[in-house]
Amino acid sequence: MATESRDVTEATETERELTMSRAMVEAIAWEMRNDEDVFLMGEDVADYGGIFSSTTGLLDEFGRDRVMDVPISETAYLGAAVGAAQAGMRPIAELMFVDFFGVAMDQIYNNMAKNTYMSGGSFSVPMVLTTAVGGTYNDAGQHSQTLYGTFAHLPGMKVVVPSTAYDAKGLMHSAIRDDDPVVYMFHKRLMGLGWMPSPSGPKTAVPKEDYTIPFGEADIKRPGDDVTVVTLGLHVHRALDAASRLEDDGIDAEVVDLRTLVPLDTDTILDSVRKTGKLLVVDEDYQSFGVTGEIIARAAEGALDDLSAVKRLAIPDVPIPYARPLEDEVIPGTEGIAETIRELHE
Amino acid sequence: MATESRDVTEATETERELTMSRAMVEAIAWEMRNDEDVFLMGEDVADYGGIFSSTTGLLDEFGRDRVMDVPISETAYLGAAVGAAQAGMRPIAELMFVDFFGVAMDQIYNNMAKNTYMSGGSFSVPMVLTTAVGGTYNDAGQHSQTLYGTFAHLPGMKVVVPSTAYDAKGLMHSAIRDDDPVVYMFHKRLMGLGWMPSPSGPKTAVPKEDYTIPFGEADIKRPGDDVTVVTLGLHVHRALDAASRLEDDGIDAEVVDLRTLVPLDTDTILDSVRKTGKLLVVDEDYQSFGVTGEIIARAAEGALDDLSAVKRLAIPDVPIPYARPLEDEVIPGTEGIAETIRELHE
Amino acid sequence: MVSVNELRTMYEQMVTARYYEEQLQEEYLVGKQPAFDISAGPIPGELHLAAGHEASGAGVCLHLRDDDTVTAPHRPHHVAIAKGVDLKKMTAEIFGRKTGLCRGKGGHMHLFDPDVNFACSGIIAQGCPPAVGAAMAAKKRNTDSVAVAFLGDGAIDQGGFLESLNLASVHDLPVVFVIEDNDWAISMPKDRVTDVEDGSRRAWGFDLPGERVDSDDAVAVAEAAGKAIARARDGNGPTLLEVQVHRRMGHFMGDAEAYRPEADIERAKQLDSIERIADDLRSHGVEDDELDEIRERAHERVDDAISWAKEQPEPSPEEAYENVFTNPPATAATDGGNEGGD
Amino acid sequence: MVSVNELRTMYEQMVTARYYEEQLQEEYLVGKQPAFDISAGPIPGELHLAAGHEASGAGVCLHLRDDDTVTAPHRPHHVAIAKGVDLKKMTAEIFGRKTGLCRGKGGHMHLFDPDVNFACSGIIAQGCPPAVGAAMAAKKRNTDSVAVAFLGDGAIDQGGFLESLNLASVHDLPVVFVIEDNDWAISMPKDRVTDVEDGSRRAWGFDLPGERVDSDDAVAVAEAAGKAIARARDGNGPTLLEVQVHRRMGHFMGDAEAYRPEADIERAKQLDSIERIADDLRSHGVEDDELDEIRERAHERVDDAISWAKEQPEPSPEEAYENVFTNPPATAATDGGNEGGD
Ligand SMILES: Cc1ncc(C[n+]2csc(CCOP(=O)(O)OP(=O)(O)O)c2C)c(N)n1
Ligand SMILES: Cc1ncc(C[n+]2csc(CCOP(=O)(O)OP(=O)(O)O)c2C)c(N)n1
Ligand SMILES: [Mg+2]
Ligand SMILES: [Mg+2]
Repeated sequence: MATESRDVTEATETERELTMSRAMVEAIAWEMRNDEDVFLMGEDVADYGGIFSSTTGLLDEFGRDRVMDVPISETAYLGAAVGAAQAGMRPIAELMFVDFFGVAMDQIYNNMAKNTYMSGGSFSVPMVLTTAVGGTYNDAGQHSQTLYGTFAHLPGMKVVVPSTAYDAKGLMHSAIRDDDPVVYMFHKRLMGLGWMPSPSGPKTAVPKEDYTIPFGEADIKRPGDDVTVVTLGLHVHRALDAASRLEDDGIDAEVVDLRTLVPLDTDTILDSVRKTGKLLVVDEDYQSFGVTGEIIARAAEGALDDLSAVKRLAIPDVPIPYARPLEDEVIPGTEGIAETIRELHE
Repeated sequence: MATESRDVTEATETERELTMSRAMVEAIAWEMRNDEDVFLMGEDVADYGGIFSSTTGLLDEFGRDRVMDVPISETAYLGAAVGAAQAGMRPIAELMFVDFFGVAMDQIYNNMAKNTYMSGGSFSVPMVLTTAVGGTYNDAGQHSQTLYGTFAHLPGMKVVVPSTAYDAKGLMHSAIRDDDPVVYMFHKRLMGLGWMPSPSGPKTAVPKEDYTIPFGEADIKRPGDDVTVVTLGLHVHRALDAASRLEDDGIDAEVVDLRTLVPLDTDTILDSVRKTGKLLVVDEDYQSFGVTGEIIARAAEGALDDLSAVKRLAIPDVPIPYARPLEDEVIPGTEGIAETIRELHE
Repeated sequence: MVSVNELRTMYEQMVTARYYEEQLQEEYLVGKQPAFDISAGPIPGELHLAAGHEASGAGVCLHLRDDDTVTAPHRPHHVAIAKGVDLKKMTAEIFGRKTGLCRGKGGHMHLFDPDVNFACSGIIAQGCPPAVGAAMAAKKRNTDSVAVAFLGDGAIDQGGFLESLNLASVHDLPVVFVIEDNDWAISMPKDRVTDVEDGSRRAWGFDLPGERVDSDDAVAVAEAAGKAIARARDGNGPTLLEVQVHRRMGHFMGDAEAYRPEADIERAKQLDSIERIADDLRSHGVEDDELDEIRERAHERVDDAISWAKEQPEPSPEEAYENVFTNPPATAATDGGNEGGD
Repeated sequence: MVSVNELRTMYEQMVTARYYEEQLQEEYLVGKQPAFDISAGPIPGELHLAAGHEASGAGVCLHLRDDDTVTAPHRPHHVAIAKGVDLKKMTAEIFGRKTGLCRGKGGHMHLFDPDVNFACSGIIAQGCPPAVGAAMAAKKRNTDSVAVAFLGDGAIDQGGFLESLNLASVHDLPVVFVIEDNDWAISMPKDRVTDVEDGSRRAWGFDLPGERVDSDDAVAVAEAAGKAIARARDGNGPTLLEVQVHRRMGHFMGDAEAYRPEADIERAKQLDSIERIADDLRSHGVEDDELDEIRERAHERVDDAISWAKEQPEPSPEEAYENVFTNPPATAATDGGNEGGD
């Protein structure tokens, strides 16, 4: 029936180039080896190794007590992670698709995110909530969202969105070591799964040793002088593609990868916008009341006089549709990004 | 023990001036009288008449079959409202505080909001989700939020936020008659409760007959030429107060009451901004990735050249704290609004 | 007691469903071989096939009318077929076509057919509350319609199901919950995640009758479901049923089931509810010729539906902006429209 | 068997809790009379008093150590007191003071005391999962600590509680769930919203022991809780307890209870667990003098806590920006800071 198991990531390691999935798992394994308090909970994280290979191999090394399959009770097990974190452990809990947040949002935002504040700092909630985000494989409206804005809007959680293997590993080390709740949103299309081929960008060289990437530092993935493109996750790669297509036309786009939404690196955005005067925000979340609005607002607050044009591309306030022509229409594509950069440049 | 029952609204009706609570209930009663398919579900909506008097008197007129107290099972009863609506009824379901959305968000946004789209229009979900929002009485982080941005961000729901009795009634008629799910967010402080005195603005003259207010039409509550203040809910009144304080200083602020977030009346915002060149957005939701960012982004997209300054006031990305000096600090106040308008005017 | 004619009906639905899944499996792999790529081929996205679940769909829906509501989970085809969902439009939907049930917007986990009051949701247990709501509507309107919510064994640990038991019970609503117990929730065996072997045991604590049908014998299912649905229709309230079924395929297409003992896979294939009901029919004197005829008719219907679906046009990109609302606002809320596809 | 000393302990905690609620009631009404204005006076916000619930807090916490975790719901004071939460800091918190347990950020529904592992949440049933998590941590670390989650009768219909029963049961975690059944959920009588009279009945479907203590006899509570907590501590898994208590006051301050039959209010006042335990003590030979002494000591402690709290400074406005994170980011995420208060 099946031609390949879904839980197999690409096996070749050419000179320590890793897929994003491998890089994530490597960081988790390192932390689990070095800190007995780190453990993992989620649906199908044990034998299956995570539907999107976010936990491959961990069961074998760490056993069922530290790599726990849990009932399909997101409220109970995410809330249990909060309780265990408050008791001093450092749980990593996986929400299989971010689209399922609605069954457990109270634990996420009223307990996980707020208990530190509401306790006046006497409790900490050092946990990582990992979750798969994104579309491009026609899984329709309940399995294709990113919901970046939804999580970034509510205070008390740090929100991380890696776009490469290098970033994924460093950000995971930081997330696990952080004393605060971190929502770690990995894009399925970037994981390097055999059954869902990634674009070429996310697989990168990754140091063997552990390292951290501080939260709140956006990364300029491509410097440029003409137009600023602020984006994250999958769309870093689409923006990079679009930028390189425009090179021949003499348009030099700068691509800023936010990497973390909370904290948000406003300075890097403003510096870039002051230089180029033109801002395009590209996002795979719903357009209104989300990431694109916030980035544009920060630019307008901080650099209004330097700003000569702004545009945004995001999901146009419709649920993500199933059929390919429909999904392609609503998720910003390389072509659309290139076109919009060109418009801004004119 | 108690000096007054919480469920008593102000009794006097001077020439058909109504409190917002009375106006809401009047619209609901009218629709229930005229359409057998309209019924009401919620916690403490029957004998108690709604903790914030959103259903006072309805049990007496319509009986327990149409005014139903329900178990503290928001997922079950909000989902049941979706099912009943899909079966052709027109339920009104109350979520006591919007802060509780996290226990039932899946039904709200994956079923209520999306089923119309995901069914390609073959199903409709004509229901109204009523919910109390807002702070100012020191009820802390799990009972004081507005979450305007959270709901407006996710597509498929119309989002309504009345600021006066007149608007409350007209918007409620529209909400119940609408074939789509409407989230009707009423601010506790505006309801005219005896035990939580309102400012003077929300109690207005209200026609006896039924009338509708179309969604997507912002209301200019105070015209002005110097600075545009875009806001909603409680803060319409704070902005009006601020504006009248500034009159003597010769500053003429325009106050735009959004009234509905989805659909959003971009045209009225742009017209105002083109006139004044200066935009202040005031919101009682968290600042980042929410309403303020969206309004500024729309202004920047549509009227960048006319825009000489933008500012925003909202909850500064902290959970709402309990103690009065802390809550006062984070909820934008009249003084702060006036000051910021003055800064913009300079 | 189940009549011969009812056996025939169930048999037909079961062979339709089984053959449908087999054909879909082939169609799904088009473009995905030799390397499995979920986003390649005419049917992308996830696909959860229900081979081995047929007795539950057929046995329950045998007692249902078009005006009764059914909600199904992510593994919905056998239930949809037994409930009488339009097979052509359903197939077109799975192929993402414009004339599909949902105009290509829903796909296989989100099939909606208002003509027979069928809907499904990809979120675990979240079809339960809407089924309770449909039952509530029926009761308020004094009709004798009922509602049935199907869910998996993995779903019985989810709040949405558990809360629904109470709401249905306290209002004595005409709804039946049917747990399809296939022993697995993706890679998780039941005993790793759920504290009881028999899910119907949950009923006691919510004061409604609970019953488990210990095999996927369609007759046993039909009898238990018949009682439960009659109880609901007569105004006597909800019931919780659990039916033992078998997962003959991976959780979704592309699942190589590395986690699953070979013996368990074999066992699931051996316990074939379709062979059993065929034997039942034979023991009632139905000839093999007639069984063949039924089967051929079913296959033809499926083949027709699939070829019809494949001929259907895809939706045009602009349609993505339609149907967010039944009553779209005059002011375009979604004026940010995102023209550029890739 | 409960010893006389244990009776003394419980009595002291119960009279402390009762007197505390009475004093808070008075303090809360300061500035709110004659017209009740929720936002006036030194203690604004909602206030849910637990007079009539004391036997449950005292009887359960009798068996708990500081390293055991307790989560409580919106009506937490009697539990907090019995668990040994710092009374002064707790009171300061309720008065919204800088030296309160939570620096004035949490208030009466959100009391956190890490020294005795106490926390509460204002969202129905949502303290259950964190209690399960604390129990999970204890088990992983091989300590013999346990966790107890308190909840109301209205909370047993909420998914967060029901899911917790399964998670605790399937992992045999050292956690006890205690339902405080006061017959009401705000204005809703139990039989209007919940399908069973005895909430502990829910346990059966989740394969854990369930027991109901049919009165708020502190001794009966202590015995049942003792068994359950010992079971948890010995590694034998979770238990569900229900305790009948009584709501002697409105749901929250300002609730005139118009919906509640006069007789029910009277009954709640008559059934006084404190008088009962005093009688128990007397029947064990404890003299009235000693009871008076205990009561006076308790009253003094409460009076001290309240006067201390009232002298404490309020937090300064800038503190609103602190404690969002334990490890605040270098880049200010919240750079939008909102200076202007009203
Ligand atoms: C709330 C939620 N959590 C997790 C998932 C992911 N998921 C999809 S199917 C499935 C397993 C379901 O098992 P079961 O209910 O037994 O149904 P089966 O697939 O065996 O038919 C899971 C965990 C989901 N769709 N929704
Ligand atoms: C999820 C959620 N829904 C509703 C509420 C509002 N609410 C607060 S207390 C309460 C009643 C609780 O009743 P019960 O659990 O019996 O506790 P009691 O107040 O009787 O002690 C309700 C509905 C809430 N806090 N959280
Ligand atoms: Mg299963
Ligand atoms: Mg109660």
